[in-house]
Amino acid sequence: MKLLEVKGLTKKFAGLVANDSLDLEIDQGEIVGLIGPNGSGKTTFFNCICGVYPVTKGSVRFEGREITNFPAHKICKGGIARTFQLVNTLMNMTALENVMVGAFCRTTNTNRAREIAEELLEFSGLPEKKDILGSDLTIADKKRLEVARALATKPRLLLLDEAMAGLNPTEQKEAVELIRRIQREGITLLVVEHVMQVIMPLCERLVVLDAGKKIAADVPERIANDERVIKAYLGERYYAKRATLRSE
Amino acid sequence: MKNKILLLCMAFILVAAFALPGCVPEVAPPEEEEEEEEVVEPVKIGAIYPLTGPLAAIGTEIKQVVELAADIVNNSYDIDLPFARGEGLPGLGGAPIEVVFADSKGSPETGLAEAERLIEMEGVVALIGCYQSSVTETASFAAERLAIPYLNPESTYPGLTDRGFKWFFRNTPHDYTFSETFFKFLEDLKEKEGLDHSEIENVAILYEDTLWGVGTSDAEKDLIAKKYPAGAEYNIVADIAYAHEAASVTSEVMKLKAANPDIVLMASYLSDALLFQKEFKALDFNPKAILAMDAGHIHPDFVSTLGADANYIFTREVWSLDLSVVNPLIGIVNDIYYERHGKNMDGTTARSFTGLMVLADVLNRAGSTEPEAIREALVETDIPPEDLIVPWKGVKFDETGQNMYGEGVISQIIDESWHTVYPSEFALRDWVYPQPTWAER
Amino acid sequence: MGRLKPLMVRQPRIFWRKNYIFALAFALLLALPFIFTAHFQHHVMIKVLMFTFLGCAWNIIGGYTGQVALGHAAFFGIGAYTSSLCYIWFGLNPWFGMFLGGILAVAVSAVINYPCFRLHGRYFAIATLALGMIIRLLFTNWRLVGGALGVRLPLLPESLWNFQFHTTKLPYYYIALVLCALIFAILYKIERSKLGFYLRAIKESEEAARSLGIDVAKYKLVAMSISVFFTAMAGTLYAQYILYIDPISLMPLMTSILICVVPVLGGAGTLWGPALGAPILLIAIEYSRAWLGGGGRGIDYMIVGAIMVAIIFRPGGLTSFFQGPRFRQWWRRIRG
Amino acid sequence: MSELFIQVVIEGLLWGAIYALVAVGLSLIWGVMGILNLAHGDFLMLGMFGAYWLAILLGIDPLIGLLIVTPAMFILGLGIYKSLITRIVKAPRLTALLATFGLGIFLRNLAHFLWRADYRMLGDTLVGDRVITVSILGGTNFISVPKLLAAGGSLAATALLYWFIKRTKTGRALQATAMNRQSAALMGIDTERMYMLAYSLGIACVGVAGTLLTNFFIIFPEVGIMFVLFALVAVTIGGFGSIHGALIGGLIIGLIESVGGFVGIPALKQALVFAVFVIVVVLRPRGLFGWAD
Repeated sequence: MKLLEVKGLTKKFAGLVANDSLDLEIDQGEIVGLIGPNGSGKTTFFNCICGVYPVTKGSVRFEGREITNFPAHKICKGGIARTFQLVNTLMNMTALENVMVGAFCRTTNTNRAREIAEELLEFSGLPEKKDILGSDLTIADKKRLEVARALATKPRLLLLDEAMAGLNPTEQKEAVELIRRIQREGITLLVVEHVMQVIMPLCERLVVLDAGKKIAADVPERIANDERVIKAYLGERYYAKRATLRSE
Repeated sequence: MKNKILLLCMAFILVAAFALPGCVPEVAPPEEEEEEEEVVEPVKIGAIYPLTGPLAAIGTEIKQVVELAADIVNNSYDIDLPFARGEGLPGLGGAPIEVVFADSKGSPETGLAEAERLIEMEGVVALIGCYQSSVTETASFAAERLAIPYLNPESTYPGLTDRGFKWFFRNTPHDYTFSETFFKFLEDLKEKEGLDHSEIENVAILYEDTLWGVGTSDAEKDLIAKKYPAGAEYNIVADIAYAHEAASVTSEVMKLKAANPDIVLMASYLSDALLFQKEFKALDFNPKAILAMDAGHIHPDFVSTLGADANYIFTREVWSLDLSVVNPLIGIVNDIYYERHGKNMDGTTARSFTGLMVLADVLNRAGSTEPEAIREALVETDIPPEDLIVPWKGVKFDETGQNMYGEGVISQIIDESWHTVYPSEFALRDWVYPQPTWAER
Repeated sequence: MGRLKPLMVRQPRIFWRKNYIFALAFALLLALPFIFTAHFQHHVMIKVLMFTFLGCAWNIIGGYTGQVALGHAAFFGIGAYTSSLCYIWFGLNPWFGMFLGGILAVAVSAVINYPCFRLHGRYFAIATLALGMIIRLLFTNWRLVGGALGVRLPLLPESLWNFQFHTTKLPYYYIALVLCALIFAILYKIERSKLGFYLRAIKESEEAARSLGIDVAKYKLVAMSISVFFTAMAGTLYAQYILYIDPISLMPLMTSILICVVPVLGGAGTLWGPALGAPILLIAIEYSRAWLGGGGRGIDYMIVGAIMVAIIFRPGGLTSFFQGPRFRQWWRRIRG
Repeated sequence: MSELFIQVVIEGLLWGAIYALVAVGLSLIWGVMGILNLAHGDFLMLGMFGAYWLAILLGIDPLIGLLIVTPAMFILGLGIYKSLITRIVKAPRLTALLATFGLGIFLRNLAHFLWRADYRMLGDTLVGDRVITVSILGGTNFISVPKLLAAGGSLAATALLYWFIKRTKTGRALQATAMNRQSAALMGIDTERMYMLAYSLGIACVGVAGTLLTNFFIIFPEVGIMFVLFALVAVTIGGFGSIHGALIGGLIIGLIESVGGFVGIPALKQALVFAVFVIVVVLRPRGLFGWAD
């Protein structure tokens, strides 16, 4: 049984097809990357899985259970957590409180929630920031906080939406380490990413979207040389140039 | 941590705030009988009226007229009213009256609070007010609890005197009495005009949706159901309550037009009365007569604003300027008022004026500012009609505290002023019936 | 994963000091009506407590959850009407009527407010305002419940059981004080519980809240229900205190607005905000009227209006004065 | 009966246009600045008093007074913006809401303080209370000229404002500011000036409304409350920020009020308007034509 099984997922916005019958399967314990140029429908795909947008057609199954069009909070309860592309930190709450909100998903005890939150802040490398207000954190810390907060809901699948965007190389490296650590905890990850250099070594499989369609799905090495992917990413001209270079 | 300091601060603010009024001089202890000079402590009377808010216009006028009444008592005027010629109240060693005003804002709760404040912190010996029946309800309750006499000169909701209160007295006739006058007048009208029963049969009732308007319409409906007087029959063809804060009254007028009544019985405050009369004209609504329940329709601004368009309205009154022919006091007092405020008095202010004059009489007879003495004097009140500026048979309270001798008259606006047309002993002019249509004016 | 740190070790000295201040303040509140003894002063104190209570109740939906409800006067009225009419019609003791009123208010709010929860910010505010106006107009014209004539409560011998006191206002003051203590205790608990965290999360970002497994509509409903339940309870207190209720003076827009000015002035979404806002606002209202209202020129309302405008100079409310680093430093110094 | 019903519809449309005139300014302020100006009714009151005093003291008829009151209100709006609204814009929404309400209370009682609470009405105006008699479907119907004038003024003001926003450069800058202040600022629009303009224009609109109302309505300090709630409803039904939406919203509630009051219980006609409003807003949270959130 696959952990996540998406079949023929289609999402239309007033005639515009954002996702065109996408299929995706994720196995337990994998890190799968979802890449594609801007506007290719990655975030929409995320939002459809997480119940933010109602799906036009198709089905989503998680651990064999049908979860298509479940409301967002139920999907979270069901074991899928996510982060946001544009950070969505709870600004007037401290870092600790941010994570505690997530922890309350699995416990009603405040002390227990605080314990979980403190553990996760340490896990994600923010232990000394716990009393700082969300609005006062740096962008990198906010992203990390979001991951910690999502982890606090004890997910079995974690969806990361551009967790590296806007980070400097050092911070990116730390983020990669964090993702690896999360995987080691036994959590499956679906990572949307724009920064190719980071995602290539990290993921076991890559899925490439372009204009709402899946154009490739394979191991990173092969994706890097896939002509459709290069075309989609870099445009026809670049591909042509590259082809000439190679033929020489 | 910060919570505690907050608590401290809160406590501090509380203490400071309550301490402040403590610094204000409270009731000065009555000086012992050391009358070296003629310095007599004034007698304080509390007056609660809506001085701000939607009814502020009327409240302010009442305040002015009560000040005038106090002035007449306190200073020497050459008028045939009790206490006018002398200064102060002889029964209290020439003590002047000091009226302490308070603002009810038209809210029963505020009326209650202000009554308590006036009694305890200002040391008033009696209260008058509060115009609106709902406020009188609670303010008089405060007075009852604190055992201070309360004289109500202008609230007409009948239920106020049903409460078995010991300290509550009402000077004005109430809505039931007034409504009876309406129907007696209609009988008289039919008889004098030689009208058949069917010619005044369909009645529309139009009233604003607060305590006063609803109470009035209830009295009217009750009387119609009882076939008052003597088997008179009326059909209620429209029973329309309207929201007092609505800007547009056209749908109400259209409903009236659809019902096509002979007579419209109205209960409106000034702003609505003005709006309705304007719309009646604009939409060409022509009943045979409009009978109004004082308030808006007796206010001087009703005529001064509408001019000739205000004509032919019948209104229940307790006072009318033209009655000065019968009772010259009316003209004299009104002249003084007009001189000071550039306006004529009306039935409301005349009643408030009477209220304070009655209280002056009571205090004088009580000869003391002890509440019990004042109450006894109130019970024994028996003021003859010639001492009043309203056409009543006098002032005398029954066991519920209601003035038994209060009466209403009916006046009609003709040539842009009010003329008493009923009862016949006060009538100085014939009525105009039916009212001409708007096209004929 | 990381080792747990012990939670907030309480040092006995601070603990003692904390309770000392608290006890002192509470003793002061208990003694206050004996320091200032006039009925009017008692009236002001009762109003301050009542609005503290109402402000706290509003704070749950408006402050913590960030849903600006502008129709709370209607629920205040429903509470007052329910207990009064239940007594008159069925002879039900007002103390039970108080809870019945709360339950009825919750039921009404669940029906009419639930559809509004999908509205955001100002739309929610205006929709609740309109609903409040509708309820008021219905009560004004509903003859079964007295309509515009209102309801006059029958006078009973004074006793705690009857919830009526005629010779003194002290019991009303202490009842209001107990209610305030109750709501403070409840809010204190809520602030530290899952519910409190969820409500604050909803205020910050509904999208994030949903992604963290929070059923936003459900928690808004819970917050609204708690809020209107207490608001209705205050309505019963008011009815038993004034002993005469009518829709026009019980449920005006002004009351709805005042209910939310109290916590906003003190600091919306803070525990102590209403306790700070209510004394300042209500004392300003009552005493400016007492001193200036008799002149009949509206100066007292001008002051109230100015206070409401003045909030923009300190949008965080008065409690924000006590939250800056400078204040904390100062506090640490005096604490030694 | 059909005669009466047509009259009811006519009245509904006339009143609707009048509500719309109050609503247009409110909508503009909301659309551009995101502020719910609860003091709007009290500015209407100031406009009415302005026209009233011009007529009483200087003998200037409201129709001519329009040319004085409108710019005067524009300047007043400017002054209020500079002194208060700049701060209100930056404050959190709830605080801003209460602050404008407080400003309304202040203005209302200032008017009370300055001019007393008396109900006033202008007697002899150029329009007077003329009535046009028209015949529709065989019945006789009446159209009050002062109301017609106010309704016409409403349509004209709405059209003018619409033209200004859609067709002029400044208007488009205003629209851009409404959509996104930051982006507008990046494109070189002086958004502070746009805010000031929007607020002052909104207040000027209500000056027009106030002046035209003095022809047939009573004037007193509390008069604004009668209009502001309906204007608020009209704006929300039409969609915040939409000028023609406010007009249509106004007409809709005018009709509901008039027809509902005629057919149903008059005392509940306002409740009916509010109920329709709640239903519309729940079904279509952005109103019918909204472009701003």
